[in-house]
Amino acid sequence: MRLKRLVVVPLVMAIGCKPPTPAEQLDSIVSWVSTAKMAGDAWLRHTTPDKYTRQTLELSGQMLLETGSQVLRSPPATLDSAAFDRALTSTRFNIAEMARFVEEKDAGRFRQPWDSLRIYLKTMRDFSASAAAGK
Amino acid sequence: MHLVRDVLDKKLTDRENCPMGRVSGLLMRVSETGQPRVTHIVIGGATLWMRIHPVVGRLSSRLRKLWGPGRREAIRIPWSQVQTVGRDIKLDCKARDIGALDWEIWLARNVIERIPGSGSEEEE
Amino acid sequence: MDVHVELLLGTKVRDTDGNIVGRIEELRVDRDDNSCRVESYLIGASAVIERLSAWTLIRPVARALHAHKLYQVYDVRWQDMDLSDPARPKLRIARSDLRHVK
Amino acid sequence: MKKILQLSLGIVTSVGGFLEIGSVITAAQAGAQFGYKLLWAILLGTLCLIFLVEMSGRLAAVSKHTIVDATRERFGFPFFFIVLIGVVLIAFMVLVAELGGIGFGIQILTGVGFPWWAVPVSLLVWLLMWKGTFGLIENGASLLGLVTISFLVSALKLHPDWSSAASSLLPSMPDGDKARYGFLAVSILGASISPYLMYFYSSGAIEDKWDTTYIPINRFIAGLGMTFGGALSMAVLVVAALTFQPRGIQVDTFPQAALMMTTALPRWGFYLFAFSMIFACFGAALEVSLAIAYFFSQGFGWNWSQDIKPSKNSRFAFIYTLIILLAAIPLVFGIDPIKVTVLSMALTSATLPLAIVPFLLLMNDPIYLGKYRNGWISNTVVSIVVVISFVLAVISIPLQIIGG
Repeated sequence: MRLKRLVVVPLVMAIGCKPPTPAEQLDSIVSWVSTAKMAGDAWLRHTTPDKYTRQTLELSGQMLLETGSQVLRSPPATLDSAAFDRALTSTRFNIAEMARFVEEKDAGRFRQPWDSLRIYLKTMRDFSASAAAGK
Repeated sequence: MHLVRDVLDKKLTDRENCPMGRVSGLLMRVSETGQPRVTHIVIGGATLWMRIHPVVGRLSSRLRKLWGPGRREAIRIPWSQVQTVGRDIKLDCKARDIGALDWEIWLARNVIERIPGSGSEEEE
Repeated sequence: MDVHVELLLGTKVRDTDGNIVGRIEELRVDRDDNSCRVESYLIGASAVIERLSAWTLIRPVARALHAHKLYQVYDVRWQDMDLSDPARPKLRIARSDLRHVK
Repeated sequence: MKKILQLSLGIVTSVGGFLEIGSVITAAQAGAQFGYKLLWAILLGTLCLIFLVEMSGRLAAVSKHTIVDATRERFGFPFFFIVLIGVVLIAFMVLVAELGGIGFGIQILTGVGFPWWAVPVSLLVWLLMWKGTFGLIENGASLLGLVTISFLVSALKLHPDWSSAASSLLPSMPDGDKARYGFLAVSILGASISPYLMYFYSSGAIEDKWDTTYIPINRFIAGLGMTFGGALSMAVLVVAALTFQPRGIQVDTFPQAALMMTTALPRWGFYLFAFSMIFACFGAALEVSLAIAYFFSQGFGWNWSQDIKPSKNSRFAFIYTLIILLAAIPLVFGIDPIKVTVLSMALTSATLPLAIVPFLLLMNDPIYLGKYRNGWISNTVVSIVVVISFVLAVISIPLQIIGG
C-alpha cells in the first residue's frame, strides 16, 4: 500500500501538474514584473551583484513572454487582449532596457525604464484584478 | 527467551566486539520424536532476501553466484558459539575468519583504499 | 530436517480438522550452555504484539474497548506441532485443547 | 563541564541545522501567498519535532540503540526494508535539493548557473565526510549556519504585526486557493518534521556515548534548540509575508527568494541570504548524507562511525560516497531544485507514519526503555501531529495535482 503510494505519487506529479488558470497566469505576470522592480530597487542601492541583477531581469522578461503568450492564446472574456498585449510588450521592452543598462553599469540611464516600470506594474495589477473580479 | 523478539535481526559481534552483521535467519532441526533445537545462526544475503519474497531470494543467490567476493553460500554459525544474548549477540569466533567481513574487506580493497586519504596508508 | 525459523513466521497453522488456527508469530525457546531448545510456538494475531513487545500501548486500549479477543494468543507446545511440511504446519491436537497465554 | 559545552553545541546545532532549503522555500512560499496565515503549520511541526528529537536522544541514551537498530530488531527485516526504501528515497531527494540550494546560493553570487556547481559542491561535501570527524561536521557546519539568524533580525526590523501573527498560530481557513493552502501546510510540516534529523541525532548520541545522565540535557537541547529552529522558520515566513505579499511576488524561483531580505537589511540582505542558503544547505547536505549512510549501516549491522577512517568502515564510507555522487547527477542535468524541494517536503509528510509509527511503538517498549518509556503526553502529541500531516497530505497532494 505505502510502497505503491511512494511510486504512484511522484509519477503522477511528474506526468502532469495542473495547468494554471488565466487568473493565476496574470498573478504570475504581476509577480514577475514586481520581481524585476524589486531587483532594480536593490541594484540601484548597490546591494546586489550586476550579474545576478541582469540574469534576474532577463529571467523576468522571459517568464513574461512565456506566460503572456499563454494568456493571449486563451484570454479570459473580461480581458482587453489588445491593451494587454501592448502593455506586455512595453513592459518587456522596459525590462530588457534595464538589463542592458545593468550590463553597462549605467545607473543614470537605468533610472528611466526602472521608473516607468512602476506604471506598468500598476497596469498589470489592474489586469489581474479585473480578471479576478470577472471570474 | 523469545526467539524472534530476542534473537532474530539482532546485531552480532565477535570475540573482539567487531560487528559482523545481523542475524538473517535461524536454522532449527526438527525430528519425528525429539524436541526441536535451534542449531545455527545464519548470516547472508540470500537468506535475508528470501524473507522479502522467494523470488527476490532466488535472484539474490543467482547474482551472488555471478559476482561478489569470497564464499558463495550463507554463513552458518553453530549455536554452541553463542556466548551471550543481550543487547547484542556475542559469538565466540572471529568475524574475519568465518567470512562475515568479506564485503567489508572487498570494498575496502577495491574501492575505498584506492581513494586518497582513506586512512589505509597509516597502518601499513 | 532443517527448518528456517525466519520463514516459519507468518505461516498459517491448521488444526486436525484442517481449519486455520492462526499464524506462527513467535517461538519460545529454552537456552542453556550450548543448546537452544524450542519449547512452544505462539500463534494468533496478538502474538505479534508479544513479538513487538507492544503490550504497554495495546493493553490500555484493549481494556478500554473491552476487546478481550485481543488477548487471544495460543501457546502450542512443541509436542503438539507437526512441522513435517514447514510450509504447512499442522496441529496434532484439536483446537479446543489449545491453551491461552496472558 | 563537558555536558555544558555539549548543551551549547547542541543548541547551536539545532539553530544551524534546522533551517535548510526545505524550510526556507516552503516558508517563503507560504508567506508570499498567504501572509501570516500558515504560521500554525510551523508551530505544529516544530512542536512535533521537539518531541521526536527528545525521544530519539532518549532511546539512544537508555538503550544504546539508534532508531534504525531498534526498528530492524523489533520489526524484522521485511518491514525494515519498506521503511528503508521510503526513508532513503525521500532523503535522497532532500539531498538533491540541498546540493541544489548550495549551487543556487553560489549562482546568485557569481552569476554562473547551479548545474555547473553540482559536481564541485558534491565533491566538497564528500571531502568533508571523508576527512572530517563527527564533531567537526556537527559543530563546524552548524556554527556557520548561525548566519541564518539574519532572518530573525530581518523579521524584527520589519516590525511585524504581532497580534495578527499570534492569531495565525491557530489554524484558520484561507480566502484564496484552498488546495494550494493545504499543500503548503503539508510541505511546511514535512520540512519541519524531517525524519533524517532524528536518525542523525540518535546516531550522534551514540557517537558521543550518551548514557542516562544525559536525559535532562537531551530534553533541554531538544526543547530549546528546536524552538530556536522553529523561530527561524517563522522568521522566514514573516519576512516573506512582509516583503513579497504586498508586492505580489510569488516565490517560484530561487532568484526571487534571494530578494527576501533586501528591504529589511538593505546593505547586507542579499549576501546574508546567499550565505545563509549556502551554509545551511551545506550543513543539511552533510546531515542527510550521514543519515543515509547510518541507515544502511545500522540496519544491516555493519561497522559505522564518522570518527574512524573510511578504510575501517568501508561499507559505510561506500554508501555516502555513492549517494553524494548520485545526487549530483540530476542537478547536472538542470533539474529544478525548488521543485524537488517542494515535492520531497510534501512526500515527507505523506510518509511520516511509515517512519514515526514504529518509532512510537519502540518508545513504549519496556525492554528497550524500562522506566524511561514515553509518557502519555509524548505519545499523544506525536500521534496527533502525524495523523494531521498524513491526512492533510493524502487530501491535498492529489488536489494540488489535479487542481482543486
